[in-house]
Amino acid sequence: MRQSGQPALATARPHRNRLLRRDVARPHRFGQAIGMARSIGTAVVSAPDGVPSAGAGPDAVTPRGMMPSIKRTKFKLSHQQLLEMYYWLKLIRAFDERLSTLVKQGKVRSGVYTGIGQEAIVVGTCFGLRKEDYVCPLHRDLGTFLMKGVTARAMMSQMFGKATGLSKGRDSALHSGVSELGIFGNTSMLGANLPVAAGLALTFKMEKTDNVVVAYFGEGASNVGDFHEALNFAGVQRLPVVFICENNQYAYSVPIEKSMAIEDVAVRAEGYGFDGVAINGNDVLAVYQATLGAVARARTGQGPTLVECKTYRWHGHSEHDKAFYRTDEELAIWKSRDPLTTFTSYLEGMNVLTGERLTEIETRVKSAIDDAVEFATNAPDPAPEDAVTDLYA
Amino acid sequence: MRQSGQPALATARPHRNRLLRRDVARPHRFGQAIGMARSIGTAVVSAPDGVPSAGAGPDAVTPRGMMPSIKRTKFKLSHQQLLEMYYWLKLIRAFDERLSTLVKQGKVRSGVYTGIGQEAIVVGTCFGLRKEDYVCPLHRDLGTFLMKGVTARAMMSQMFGKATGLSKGRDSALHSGVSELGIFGNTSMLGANLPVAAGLALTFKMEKTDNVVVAYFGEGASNVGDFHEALNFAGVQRLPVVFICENNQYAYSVPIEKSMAIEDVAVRAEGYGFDGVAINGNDVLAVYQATLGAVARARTGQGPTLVECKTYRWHGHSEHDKAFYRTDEELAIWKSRDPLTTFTSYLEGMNVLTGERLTEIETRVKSAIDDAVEFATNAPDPAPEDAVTDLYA
Amino acid sequence: MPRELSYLEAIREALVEEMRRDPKVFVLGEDVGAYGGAFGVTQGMHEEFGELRMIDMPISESAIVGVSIGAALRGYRPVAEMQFADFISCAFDQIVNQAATLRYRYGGRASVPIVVRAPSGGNVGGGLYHSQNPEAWFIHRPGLKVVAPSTAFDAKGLLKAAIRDDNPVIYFEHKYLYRRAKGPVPEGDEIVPIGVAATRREGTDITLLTYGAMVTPSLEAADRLANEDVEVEVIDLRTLMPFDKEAIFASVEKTSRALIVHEDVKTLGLGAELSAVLMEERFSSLDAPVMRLTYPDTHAPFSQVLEQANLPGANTITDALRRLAGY
Amino acid sequence: MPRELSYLEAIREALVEEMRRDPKVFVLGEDVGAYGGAFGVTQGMHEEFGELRMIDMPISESAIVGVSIGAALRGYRPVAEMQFADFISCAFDQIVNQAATLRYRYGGRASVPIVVRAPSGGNVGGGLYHSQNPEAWFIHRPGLKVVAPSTAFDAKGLLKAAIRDDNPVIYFEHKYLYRRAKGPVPEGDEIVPIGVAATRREGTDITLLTYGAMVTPSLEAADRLANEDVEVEVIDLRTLMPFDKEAIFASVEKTSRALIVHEDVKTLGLGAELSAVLMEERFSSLDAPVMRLTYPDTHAPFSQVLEQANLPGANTITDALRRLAGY
Ligand SMILES: Cc1ncc(C[n+]2csc(CCOP(=O)(O)OP(=O)(O)O)c2C)c(N)n1
Ligand SMILES: Cc1ncc(C[n+]2csc(CCOP(=O)(O)OP(=O)(O)O)c2C)c(N)n1
Ligand SMILES: [Mg+2]
Ligand SMILES: [Mg+2]
Repeated sequence: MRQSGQPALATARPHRNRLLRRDVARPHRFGQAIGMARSIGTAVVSAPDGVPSAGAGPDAVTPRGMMPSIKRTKFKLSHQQLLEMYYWLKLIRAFDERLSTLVKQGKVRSGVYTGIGQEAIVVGTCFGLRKEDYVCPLHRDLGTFLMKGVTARAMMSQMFGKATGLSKGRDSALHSGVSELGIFGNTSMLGANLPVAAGLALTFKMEKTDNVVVAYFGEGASNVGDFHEALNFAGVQRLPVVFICENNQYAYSVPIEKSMAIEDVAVRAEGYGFDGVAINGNDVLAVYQATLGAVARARTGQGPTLVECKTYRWHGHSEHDKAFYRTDEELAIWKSRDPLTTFTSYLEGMNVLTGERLTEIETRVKSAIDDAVEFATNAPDPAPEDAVTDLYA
Repeated sequence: MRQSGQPALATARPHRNRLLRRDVARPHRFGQAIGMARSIGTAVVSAPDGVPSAGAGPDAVTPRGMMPSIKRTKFKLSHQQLLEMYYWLKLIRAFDERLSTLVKQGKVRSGVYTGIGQEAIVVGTCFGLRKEDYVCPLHRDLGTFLMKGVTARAMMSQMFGKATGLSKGRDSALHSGVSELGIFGNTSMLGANLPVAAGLALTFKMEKTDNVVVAYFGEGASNVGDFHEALNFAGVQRLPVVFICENNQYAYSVPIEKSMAIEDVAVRAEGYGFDGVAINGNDVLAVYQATLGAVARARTGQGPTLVECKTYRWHGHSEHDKAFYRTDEELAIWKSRDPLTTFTSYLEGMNVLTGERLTEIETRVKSAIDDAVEFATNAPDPAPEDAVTDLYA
Repeated sequence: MPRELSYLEAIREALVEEMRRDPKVFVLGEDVGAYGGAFGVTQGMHEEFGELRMIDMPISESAIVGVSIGAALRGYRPVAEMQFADFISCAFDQIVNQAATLRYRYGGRASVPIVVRAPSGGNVGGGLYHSQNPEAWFIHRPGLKVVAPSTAFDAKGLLKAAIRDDNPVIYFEHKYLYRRAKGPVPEGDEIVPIGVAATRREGTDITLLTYGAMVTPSLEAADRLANEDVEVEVIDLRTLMPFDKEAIFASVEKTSRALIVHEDVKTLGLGAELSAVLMEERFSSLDAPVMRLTYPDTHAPFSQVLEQANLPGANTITDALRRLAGY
Repeated sequence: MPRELSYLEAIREALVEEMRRDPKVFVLGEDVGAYGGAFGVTQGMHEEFGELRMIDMPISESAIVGVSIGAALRGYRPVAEMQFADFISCAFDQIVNQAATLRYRYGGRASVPIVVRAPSGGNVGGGLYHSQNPEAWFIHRPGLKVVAPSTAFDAKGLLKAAIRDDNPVIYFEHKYLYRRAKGPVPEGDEIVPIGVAATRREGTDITLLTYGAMVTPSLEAADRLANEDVEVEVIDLRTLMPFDKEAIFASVEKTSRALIVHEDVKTLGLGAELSAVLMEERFSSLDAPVMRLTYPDTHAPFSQVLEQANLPGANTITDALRRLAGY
C-alpha cells in the first residue's frame, strides 16, 4: 500500500519511450550501483582472507529508498574460494558461448536460452549451497546443474539430445533433473517449478533438517498464477526456500514495464508475508551475500525470502531471436557491467588473480568444454524404442 | 518490502491459539474501528443533506499504520437515498434469510452461501454504480444481482432451478449473468471471475467510456493464481476496475492465518502497482465512500484499486456447514457489529428513519420476498429437452 | 466376516491405515485438516496425524498438486485432495505436464508417487461445477493412471494401491456413492490391484462395460434382462487407465456383444477408446456394433429434471441392452 | 488466379482482413505486438492496429483467455494466442469451465465469440513442451469448437470462420506447416465453414481420415497404394469438433474400410471417437475394422531419432493401408 493519496503510477508510468530504458534513464538509481563496476565487492572482502564487517557490503539496490531487510551477512572467502567462484563464472559463460556457436553451426537443434551476462546470479546463489540443498532452475540457469555436480559432458549431451544426456534424449535444455544432486528439472511452463520448490521445501520442514531450496524465475514468470500460489504457500508455512528473481528487464520481447506496473518484483514478497530485496545481480559477491542471508534465515526456520537480482541478458531470448526490441546502446551499457570483467578486475586488484592463475583457469575451462562437446558429439543417439519407455515406474 | 532487518513474522505469527481470533485479540487495531458501532458514519453525513468534509469520514482500518491512499471522497446522500440504501440492506438480508429457511425446509436443493452479516459490502459498492457499469460477483453476492436490476422473482427462480431462473435451471446460485444489466455470472471456480472482469474493463478502456467494473472475491480466493494474473494485467493496463475483497476471516473452515502470512489482503495491491486499502466492511457508508473514491479513480483513467472490506459471515460456509471451527464468542462479537443494526441506529439517530418508514420498508421487503418465493414455487421446471440446448450459439 | 463400511468410510480407512504404515504418506487439500474435508472424508484424522500430515491448503489447486510433486520427488507419498473433481481444471498443468512427464524427462531416474483424490460425478444436484466426470482428460495423457472405484471394498483397496503405486494416480471417488455405497470391507491390507477389472455379474449374451456410479443401475438393468432370457455380463472396470483389456476381450469373445455405460459425456469419453480397441482387436468377435450409453454431450445441469434427463439409469440401460440384444 | 501464400502468411492475412473488417476483432498474447509473435504470425500488424488491438500480454495464459472472455461478453471478438499449444494447459480452466459453459449457464442469453490460436504439433525438434497436440481435451468438452487446418487456404478460411463464429473456437495451427505448407490463397472472404471436411483425394477402396500435418504423408501413402491398385480416399477433417459425420459416412459407405491417422496419441485421441461412431452408426458398412495409426501413447521427445520413431509418416501409413486393404 502506498503512503500518499496520489495515484501511485500517474507520474511514474506515462507511456515510456521504448528507446529510453529504465537503467539508462535513471542512472541515479539502479544504474549507479552496478554502473560503478570497480566498486564491486571492494568492501566485502576487507583483506584477502579477512572477515568483512557487516553493513559494509556492496550496496544492494534499494528500491523505494528502503533498506534491504536481509542482514548484511558476514562472510569470508579464501583466495581459493574466490578463484573457484571465478572458475564457475568462466565455465558457465564458456558453456553458453559454445552452445551459441553450436547452434549457429547447426550442431545443436535444441532451443538454446543462454544466460550470458547473468552468470553472477547462478554462481552467487549456488556457491554457498550444500549437496543436500535443492535448486529449481529455469531456462537460463544451466550453470546451476554444473555447480550442483552434473558434469559438462552430461549437460552437453542433454543439449545434443543424446542417450548420455540427463533425459536420455527425451528432452533438451534444462528439462531434466537429478534428485541425488538436489536438482529439480522443470517443464517449459514458466513458474511451474515454484509450487514444486515449495513441496521440496515442505519435506525439509517436515524432517526438521536445515536444508534449503533455491528456486529461480524470471521477472516475466512472476506474472504466472503458479508464482502466486507457490509464494503464498511458502509464506504461510514459513518454508525454507529462497526465491531468486532474475530480473533481466525482458520477457522474450516484452519489457518489464509492459508486463507489470511495478519496478521491483521484490515488492511482491510483501503480499506473501516475507521479505523481498532487490540487489545488483551482476555483482557475484552481492548475490552471494544476499543469498547467504536468505539461506541463513531459511535454515533457521525464519521462512522464505525473495531476492530480486537486476541483470540483463546479452543474447536474444533464444539463439534464434535477433532482439530488435532493444537498442545497441542499452546492450553496450550492460556489457560494460559484465559480471565477469568486473570480477576479473576486482580479483586482479586484490592480487588474487594472477596471470598464471588466469591461464590455468582458462585452460581448465576450455578443456572441460572441448571435452564435453567431443563427448556429446560422439555419444550415441537413444534407441528408437526408448521413445516409449520410462513413462511409468 | 519491510523496513527493518527483523524477520517479518517472527513475532506476529507464532502458532496462534485458534480460540484467540484476531479481532478479539487485537481490539486496538481492527476491533476498534468497527467495534464502536455507534460511530458509524456519524461524521460522514454531517447534516441530513449536508456535504461531509473530506477527511472526516469513518476511520478506515489502516493496516501497518499507513494512511489509506484513497482520497476521502466527499459525498452527499439525501434522506431518500439513505433510506434506499437501508432498503437494500434489508432486502438482501431478508432474501438470504429466507433462502436459509427454504434449505431447512428442503425446498431449495441448491448450495446456498449466504452473505448474512456482509450486506454492507454489496450495498456500499453497488449503490453508486451506473447501469452501464459491470459487477463480477462471487458466491455470497446475491445482492449485487438485485441492486443491478434482476428481480427477486428471477433470483429466487434461479435458486429453485426453475425455467424462470436466469440460467433456466442449468445451474443455481450466482452461476449466471445478465449482460444488459452489467452482471457477469462466474463459474464456481474461485478467482476465475477476475480475469473476466479485467477483460470487461479492457473494453471500457478501448471505448474510452468512463464506465467501470467492480469485481468481488473472498480473502481465500485471493490465493488463487487467477487473482494474481488478473490484478497484474489490470495494473499494467491501468484498467477501470475496482477489486473488492470480502475478507470475512475464513475460507470455508480455514482461518485467514492458515492461508496467508499477511493480515491485510490489501497489501497485495502493491505488487501490482496500484493502491490497496483495508476498510470496515460492516459500515455501509465507509464502503460506499471507499468505493466512490476507487470508482472515481477508475473513471478518470487512474486505474484499479483494491478495497479490502473486513467483515464476517454469520452463517456457515454453506447452509450445510455447522461452522464448528469458530467460537460462539467470536460470532457474538461480530453480531454486535451487525451492519444492519448499526445503520438502523444511525438513521434513527439522524431522524431519517422513523417508525413509519421502517414499517413501510419492512412491508416492501417482506412482500417482495414472499412474492418471489411464491413465484418460484409455482414456476415451471425446465423441459427435459433443455438439458442439451443453449450449448452453442 | 468383515464389517460393513460406507464408501466414504472405506476411503478414510485406507488413508488412515496407509498413514500409520508409512510415515511418508500425508494428505493435503482445502479444509482437510481439523474440519475433516468438505465431505467429511478426513474427519478425525487431524487429531491423530497433526497439522503437518493433514495440511490445510490455501485455495490454490495448482499449488496443491505442485507441492505434492515436490514432496514426491523426495520420497513422500502425498495424497492431494481436490475439493471437487471439477476444480482439477485449475491444477491441470501441474498434473498433465509436470507430473505426467517427469519420469520420462528424467530418463527414468525419478518417479512421482502422488495420488490426486477427486470427488466426481452427479446425481446430487451439484450443477455445472460440482458434478463433473473429468476422467477422460487424464486417461488421454500418457504417464498417468486413473482409477474409479464403485464399491466400498474397492474404494479402500484401490486407494491403497494408488498410494503405493510409484506413478501419479488420479483417484475419482464418486460423490453419489459416498454414503449410498456400503459393503463389507476387510481391515488391513486387502489391495485391489490397479489395472484389474471386476466381473460383477456373469453372463453369456452381452458384455456391459462400466464403472463408478453406473455399476449399480447396470446391474439392475442386467437383472431385468435376465427375465427376458438375456444374460448380461457386467464388468466394473475399476481402473480406467490402464484398463483391463484382457478381461474385456475375454468377455466379449464369449458374448460377441458389448455395451459401454458411463456418466461422462459421449464424445471422447472412455467408451470411445473401449469401442475403438474392440473394433481394432476383436472385430471378428463382434456380432453387433459396440454401443455406448452415456451422458449426452452437454454440461451437468442443476435442475433435477434436467439432470435426470441426462443421467443414464436402469431404464435407459435396459432399453440399450434390449436394442443390442435384438441387433 | 490467387497468389500463393504460406500457411503462416495465410493466418496473418485472415487476422488482418478480419481486423480491418470488424473493429471488434483484436489480438492478445505474449509477444504478439511489436515483436510480431514467436513465429512471426502477427508481424507488421502492430504498426497498423496499435497497442490496444495487438495486446502484448504478461505471461499469464489463464488471464489471456479470461480477458478474452470478458471482452467477448461485451461484443468483442478477441483472438487469443498461446505461444505454444502446450501452454494451453495453463489456461485450461478458463477454456473448459468459463468459456465452454457460459452460454449454457446464461440460459442462452450470451455467447463467447473467442478464438484461441494454439501452435501445435511436432516434427520440429520441439521436445516435450513445444510439440503437443492437445486437441482431444477440447473435443471432449461440450460447448467448444475445434479446428485444425492443413493448408494455407484453410488456414485463412477457417480462421475467418472461427473469428465470425459466436462460440469459443480452439484453432490449432500446426507449427510444422507454418512455412512448409504453401498454396493458393484468395484475397478476401473465402470462408471455410466450420464442420465441413475436405476430400483431398477420391478413392473407392479405403477411407483415410486425417487432419493437420498428417494430410500430406497420408496423400503420399495413398499415391503409393494407387500403384498397388488400391484407391484411397483421403478426407481432411479440418474441423475436429463438430466433425463432418456426413462426409465420413458417405465415404465409408463407399469404401467399407477406414484408417484414421493422427499425430495426437492413440488412447482417446480423436480417432477413438471416429472409430466408435463408425462402429455405432455404420457397423454394417464395414468390411474390416476401422484402424488407427497414431502417435504412440507417449510424450513428444526431443531427439530426432526418438521423435521420428513416434511420428506417423508416409511409410507407416502405407503399411497400415496395406494391412487394411489386405484384411
Ligand atoms: C507458461 C508459459 N508461457 C509462455 C512460455 C514461453 N516463454 C518461454 S521463456 C518466455 C519469456 C520468459 O521471460 P522471463 O520469465 O522474464 O525469463 P527470461 O527469459 O527473461 O530469463 C516465454 C514467454 C512458457 N515457456 N511458459
Ligand atoms: C478453485 C476453487 N477451489 C475450491 C473451491 C471450493 N470453495 C468454494 S467457496 C470456498 C471458500 C472461499 O473462501 P473465500 O474466498 O474467503 O470466500 P468466502 O466463502 O469466505 O466468502 C471454497 C474452498 C472453489 N469453489 N473453487
Ligand atoms: Mg526476463
Ligand atoms: Mg472468506
